[in-house]
Amino acid sequence: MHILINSIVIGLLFIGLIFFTGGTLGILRMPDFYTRLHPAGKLDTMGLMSFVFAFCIYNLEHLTWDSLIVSLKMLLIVFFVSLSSPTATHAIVDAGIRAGLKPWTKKNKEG
Amino acid sequence: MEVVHSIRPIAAILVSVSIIPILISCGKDRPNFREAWTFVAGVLKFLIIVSMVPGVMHGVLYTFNIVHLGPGLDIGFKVDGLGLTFALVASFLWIVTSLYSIGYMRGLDEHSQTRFYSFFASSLCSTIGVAFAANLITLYLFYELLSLSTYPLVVHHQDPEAKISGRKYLIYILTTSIGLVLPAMIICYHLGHTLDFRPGGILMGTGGKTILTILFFMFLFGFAKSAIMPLHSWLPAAMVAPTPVSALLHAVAVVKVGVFSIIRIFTGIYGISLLKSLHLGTAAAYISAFTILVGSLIAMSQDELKRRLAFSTISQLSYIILGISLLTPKGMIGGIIHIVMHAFGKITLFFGAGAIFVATGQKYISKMKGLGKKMPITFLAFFIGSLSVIGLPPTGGFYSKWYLVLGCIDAHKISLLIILLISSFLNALYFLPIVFKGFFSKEDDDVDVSKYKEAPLCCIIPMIITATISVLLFFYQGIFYKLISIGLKL
Amino acid sequence: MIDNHVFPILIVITPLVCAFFVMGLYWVDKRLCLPLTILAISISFISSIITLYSVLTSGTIQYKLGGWPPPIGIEYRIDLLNGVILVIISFISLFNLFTSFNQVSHDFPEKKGTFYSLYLLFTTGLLGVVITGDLFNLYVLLEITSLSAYAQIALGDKKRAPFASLNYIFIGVIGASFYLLGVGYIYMMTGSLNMGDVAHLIHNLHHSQAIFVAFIFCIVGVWIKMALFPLHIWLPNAYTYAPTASGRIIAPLMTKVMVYVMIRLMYSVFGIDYLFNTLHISQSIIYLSSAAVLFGGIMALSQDNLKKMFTYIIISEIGYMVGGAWLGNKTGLTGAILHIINDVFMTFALFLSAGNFAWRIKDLSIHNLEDIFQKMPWTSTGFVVVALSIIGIPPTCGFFSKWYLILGAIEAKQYLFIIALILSSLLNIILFFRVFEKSLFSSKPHVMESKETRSYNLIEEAPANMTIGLLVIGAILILIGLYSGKIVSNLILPFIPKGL
Amino acid sequence: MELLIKEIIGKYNYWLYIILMMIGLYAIIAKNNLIKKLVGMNIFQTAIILFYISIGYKKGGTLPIIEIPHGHHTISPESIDISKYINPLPHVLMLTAIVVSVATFGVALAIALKIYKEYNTLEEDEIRMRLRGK
Amino acid sequence: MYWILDLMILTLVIVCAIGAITIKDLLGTAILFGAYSFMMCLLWAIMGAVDVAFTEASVGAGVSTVFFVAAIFRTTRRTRD
Amino acid sequence: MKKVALIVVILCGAILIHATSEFPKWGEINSPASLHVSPYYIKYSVEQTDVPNIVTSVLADYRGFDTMFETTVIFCAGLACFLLLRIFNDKEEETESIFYRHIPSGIIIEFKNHEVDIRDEDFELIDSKFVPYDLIIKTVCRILIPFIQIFALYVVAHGDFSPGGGFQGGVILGASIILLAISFNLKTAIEKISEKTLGVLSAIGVFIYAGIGCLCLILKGHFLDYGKLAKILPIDPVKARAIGMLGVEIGVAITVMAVMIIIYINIASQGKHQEGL
Amino acid sequence: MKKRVISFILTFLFMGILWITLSGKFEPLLLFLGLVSVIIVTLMSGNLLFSNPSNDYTITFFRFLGYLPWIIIQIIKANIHVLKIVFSPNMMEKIDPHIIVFTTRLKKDFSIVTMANSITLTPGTITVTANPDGKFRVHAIDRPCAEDLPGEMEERVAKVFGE
Amino acid sequence: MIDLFTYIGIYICFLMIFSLYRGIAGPTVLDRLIGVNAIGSKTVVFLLLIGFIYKRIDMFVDIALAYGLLNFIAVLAAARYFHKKRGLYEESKF
Repeated sequence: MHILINSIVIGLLFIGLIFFTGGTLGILRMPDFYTRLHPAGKLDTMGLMSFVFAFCIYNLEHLTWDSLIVSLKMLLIVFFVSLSSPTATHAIVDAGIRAGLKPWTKKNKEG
Repeated sequence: MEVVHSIRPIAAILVSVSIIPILISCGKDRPNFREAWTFVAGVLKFLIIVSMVPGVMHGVLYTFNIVHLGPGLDIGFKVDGLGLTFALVASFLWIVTSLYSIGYMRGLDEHSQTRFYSFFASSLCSTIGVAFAANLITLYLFYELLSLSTYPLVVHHQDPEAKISGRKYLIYILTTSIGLVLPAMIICYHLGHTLDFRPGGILMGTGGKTILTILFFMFLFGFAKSAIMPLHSWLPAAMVAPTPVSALLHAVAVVKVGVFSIIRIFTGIYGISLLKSLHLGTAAAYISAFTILVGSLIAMSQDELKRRLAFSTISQLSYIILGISLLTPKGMIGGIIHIVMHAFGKITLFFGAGAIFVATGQKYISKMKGLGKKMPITFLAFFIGSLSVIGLPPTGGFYSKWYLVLGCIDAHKISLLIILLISSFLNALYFLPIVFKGFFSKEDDDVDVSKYKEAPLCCIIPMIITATISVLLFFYQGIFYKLISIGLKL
Repeated sequence: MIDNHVFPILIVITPLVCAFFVMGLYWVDKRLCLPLTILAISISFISSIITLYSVLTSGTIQYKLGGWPPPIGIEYRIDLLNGVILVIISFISLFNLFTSFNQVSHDFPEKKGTFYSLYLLFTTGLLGVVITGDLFNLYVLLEITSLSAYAQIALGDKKRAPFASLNYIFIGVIGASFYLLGVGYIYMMTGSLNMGDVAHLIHNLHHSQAIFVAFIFCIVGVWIKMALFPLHIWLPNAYTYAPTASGRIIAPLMTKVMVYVMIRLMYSVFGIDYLFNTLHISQSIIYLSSAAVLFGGIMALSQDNLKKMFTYIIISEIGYMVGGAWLGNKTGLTGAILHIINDVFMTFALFLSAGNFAWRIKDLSIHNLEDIFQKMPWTSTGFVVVALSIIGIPPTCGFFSKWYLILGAIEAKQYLFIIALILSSLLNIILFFRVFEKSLFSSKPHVMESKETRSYNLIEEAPANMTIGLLVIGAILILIGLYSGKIVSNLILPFIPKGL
Repeated sequence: MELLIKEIIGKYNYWLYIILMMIGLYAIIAKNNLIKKLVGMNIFQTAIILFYISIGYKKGGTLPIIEIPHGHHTISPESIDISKYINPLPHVLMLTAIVVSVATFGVALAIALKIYKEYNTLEEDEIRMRLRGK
Repeated sequence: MYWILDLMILTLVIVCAIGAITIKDLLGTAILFGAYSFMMCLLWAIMGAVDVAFTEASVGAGVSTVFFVAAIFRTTRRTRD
Repeated sequence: MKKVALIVVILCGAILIHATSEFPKWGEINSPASLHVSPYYIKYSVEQTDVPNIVTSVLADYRGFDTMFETTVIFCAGLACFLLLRIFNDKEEETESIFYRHIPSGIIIEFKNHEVDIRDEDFELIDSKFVPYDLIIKTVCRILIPFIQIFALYVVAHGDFSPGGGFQGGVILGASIILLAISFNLKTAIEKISEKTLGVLSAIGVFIYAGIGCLCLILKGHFLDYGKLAKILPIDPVKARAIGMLGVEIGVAITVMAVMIIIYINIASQGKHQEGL
Repeated sequence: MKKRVISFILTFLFMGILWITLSGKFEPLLLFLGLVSVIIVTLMSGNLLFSNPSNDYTITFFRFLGYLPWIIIQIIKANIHVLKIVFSPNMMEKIDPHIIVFTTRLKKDFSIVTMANSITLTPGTITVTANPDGKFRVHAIDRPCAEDLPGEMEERVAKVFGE
Repeated sequence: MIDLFTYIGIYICFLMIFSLYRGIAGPTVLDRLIGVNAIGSKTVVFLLLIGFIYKRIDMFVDIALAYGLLNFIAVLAAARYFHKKRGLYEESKF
């Protein structure tokens, strides 16, 4: 049981790490502001989610009322972040449009 | 010696301040009332001071302590012979001057008369304060107050010239008092742990020779009101003030306060024996001798009457310092009694100058030819004053000069004796021609003398009084002699 | 019957609580703000007098806040020094209310209540800084004081005050942070924040570099706040452009309280032994303060604006006090403490008179003051008294503190400091007589009625409350001078630590 | 060498906070823009807070919140291991300091707004020029 | 082991600080200043000062940055240094 | 200036770094700071105050006096912002046009005149620099704000057991209203909590703190000696301390919330309270 | 009025549950504080959470739970898609950002927001604007991502919110 | 497990450094915003990690929650700046 939980946790953690890495790399590599938002907005959210799920499971290893509450709180974090993160992304992209930033497209680059 | 705690010293001091609110409230609208109050205060003050004379003569010491500031530090008053002498002269002359200034100020229709009388009163208060001060700090307090309350009088005319003179006056007086006297006083306190004037001094056996010498010169030059050269030039500058101011303050109160402070330093702080052992008396004597000579010489070259009188004052003040620097009983008495004699003589001269100015508007000696015929009383009084200042009988001036000469002989300072004689001669040289010109010279063509007449009565009467007293002092100087002897504990 | 031990806390708490009430009342009835403010500070004033009295009769008072014993909790420790300063602060604060209420309603018609609230907080902060016995508590209260001071200053002159205030914030924060850093070092090395406790613990650490650095930073922080000479740049503008009502209380109290803090730190935390036997910096600090004295005087001389001139005088006076405190002898410290007391009143009176002039004349340049004595005789009289006091003419109080300072300097053989003190007196003479010449003796004795001068001729005496206030303070200046002997022997000398 | 590394590990925290503080101080003094100065001020303050927190830290210690064993309502003072808990006092002090810095920050921003309203710029030299020009 | 975390975050803090005061755009400064607050919060959490970290999280992330942006909104983004 | 700054900075840095040589190592268990006063707090916090979070107990009880003034600092900042920025009559201000939207039709009307004040259900005031109706942000914030508020209150109430307390809770509570102001507009936020309420709340918060202290004073204890509250509460002094701390924390939270909103509103609208960020 | 009462009650319940979740303690004092807090929040923002409580919330809630697994799978799939793009060495060829505009039949606030956030969370696409009348502008990172919009998602969202 | 968490923490630190690169170097302010926002989400995870390292996760979860909630506000405010400053003429439809 112990090993199973631990391996699940570790697996989730690594998935989270990969997502985080992808997010960061995306921010660095992408050519313009709008495209950068894609990895930043959701790969990070995804990474966070998998991390928090991992923590939840790890925390529930010793199942008590307190740890259950803590896990619930972590799920609340997930809920809020999944609610706020797309909104924030949307707000930022909206801001970009309003600020008059022209989106990078292949055509722009070629022509 | 009997010590009496009495309210009389403080009453004498405060009586003139206490009328200031009355003066201000009378203001411009009721000049007669205002001046009457001034007069009343003057008389009151004089009476209070006179009331202490018998006591002091019998060896009573009137004291009054206001506040205790710290160990050895008080603000308090003490009436001894020296102070009383000085206070008597100053307060008496205030009455006379009040009378005179009524005539003078009204005669010239000066502005801001209320201010003038108020500050005049406060100056007198400070002068008496200095005279009665029981210790150095009280003396310093009133010394500063005097400087400040005479400043508005000096710049009374409010024109650029007056302002420049005022600045000069302040810079000389306050710079020296704060820059030299204050530290000297603090060092003195540091050494002696007290600042009371004590017979025999407080500094005996305290500091090293060097520090005491430096301290002495700080005091000597610090009290710049005594106009010792090279700190004299405020005095001629201050002559821009109205004549009553020049008369009372710059012939009697202010300058004598400087000299009086130095006397206090000599007798109360240092003590004669200490001064003798440090040979400081001689040094001071030569400095003052130098001032006497140079002052007289400069006076001769002045054409403006008041300036000439001013330089004469500079040299006469140094007589006093010379006298006490001799450190012999006769010399000291001569010096101190010269305060009295010179006061009466010089004030007569100033009154004369003022009267001439009121009557004719003339300031320059060269333009005074023949005026004596139109203003005989004025010029007669002027003549008597001159005699007194020169030191010729039958005036009081002779008496003080006589003692000074005796003092010189006692102290075996023949060189100083010669200087005294020379300077008397010089005095004669610069005073007598004025009188001579007034009476005997033919008037210039461009000056129409005929329209002039005597100055108003208010100007004449004080002059007559002081001239008369100058003469009387030749015969009745015993009271002052006795007071001074008591004061010096001789 | 109120327990006697309540009074120390009432001193600080009453203005604090009333500040909230005033803020609340602002929305209810604006007319009640001023009476409540006055009531609050009066209670504080009375409590501080009672406290001082009990200190005089029964010695140092300790008040344990929260009932916790000192190193655990915060304590108030009231000895003679802060007892006296508490009385003075609450008095000045109360007094200023009387002299400035019309000014406040003129300057802030709509925000009067909030202004009074801020004013009360400022007073609270000052009182708290003085009364507290805890190093960190001091910092917090210092920040309350500073914050309300920043805000009050920024409310002043529309053009310049905000900028001056912001500069003040920057430098003030550096100062406060330095102090905090110093306290951090002390805490790190000793583990305590209570002044008395630290003073005990520091004995074994005299040769520690960290304690030295702590000391340097505490002191430099306090110096910045008090505007000692090279660190003074914020002061002139901030105090000049502050609104009259608050400038009057900030200028005299803020710097003086900081000097108090310095003395407290020096003598109650680090101790004499550390200051003068272990450290060898007193010489250089005295040079610094001499420089401050002279610099203040010279800069004041070059100012045309009356208020700005006064601010430089403050800088110069700070040099006096710092120098006195560092002379390292009884007389010098006496002089410094006496000068704190005197200077509070002197600067207060200076700014009072400036306020009175400003009530009628908008631009306080010196040439605008022509013949002001005729127009505002009482204000000018008060001004003259203050000026004499600052110059140091007896019997005003300025003379006596100068007396002790010079005496102390002679004892300590600090001749440079003596020279600086005397030169500064001389500079002050020039400074003030420059003004007197204008204000007392105009160059045109009879001003003609013309278009330009008409508005000028309409100038009249400031309102009665302001004028009387100034005259009362003038009288106090002289009274303090006359009773300085009693003050020194009864209130100051018992405080002076043994061994000095 | 071992000692040196230990010394470095033991002290680097303090060195870095000093560097941080100096960055803040430099910004306050040298920067021309008022808002930048404000940022510098905040950095300066946080550096000091950091220093305090570093004082309180104990290696191997846990949070200054007492762990009450399960089923108990309270814990006796004797059973608390002091070295286990991080020193809480600096935290308390720094809470206050943070609050103070936020308050100062708010007021400073308000004043900066007023300045901008008056001069239409936030650059110090431009404001000074405007003042001098007047 | 543990100190490496601390050291890295400290380095980040310093980088953020330098960035915040060198960027030639006040809005950028505000944003980086927010990041600076995050880092500080982390640092304090690492050192066990949870209450301080909580305060910094709420103040730095929630309020301080908003004030900052609001002030810039009402004034200007322009800066020369 | 830069050179001066550099010199100052290097000087200060050198002094400070020099002093670090004497410091106890980072994380040293036996450093003086950890040995003198703080052990007392750690040992007796639970026994004397019934609060496991030592930071809270020290903050609100042992050194509660500091915290009172800390709250006062906040209050003072709010006061200062109000006093500095608030403009009541903006007559001399430039006349910006005001936009109203007729909600049913979506038509926007522009008013140049300042005096217009439409209070109709169908009309909605729009900021002059108008931001379109952003549905997503608005809706998400509508969901989030109550959650944030309940979380903030939770933080205030649980300051005794976990990190957090009055200040943090207050800030979060204030932030929730600020979020409302950002996502909707300033007017909405001001309608929710009017300026008057904010002013009174900011004063009430600190007053609760000081009032509890004074209550202890009246109950013949020292100022802020919560143990004395046991005289009027049906609990023992130790519990009374915890209750006192809770009351104090609530006061702090109220003030902090109000002041944060005051500062935001005044900064964001330049004191006009018309439109915000 | 009735609507308001319902919305208040609903908020109250929600907040109560949330408080228990956060607190996890059942001491009387804390429960009392919780009650007070919940009442405060309900009074303060009761009209925010459920502004238009005409629907049957419970059913919507369960339908929303049913929607969740689908969207999570979508999210994971799409995340991996973006991950591939990011990690691929020739990223610049793979991406082709462009903006698409489409109109949905969604009318309710909540449904539009759910839709918009779902679009944003599913990688490759970010909602730029979403109007109350159901018009969306979406920024897509490459062609395949944008192709199936609105498509299935719209259907499902509409189902959840009963449109 | 704790060691693992520590290593993950260090790794996240590195990621933060890279994100910070975008924060500092980002050509536009919005790029910086993205970078900082990315740091924000990592911070939440980091806080939880520290909680596990301290074995007091119940204490840290509150902070993380608060952080997650409040970070949003800051980003929103910064984005709002652009909404407002360039908002009037960009969008024609309401």
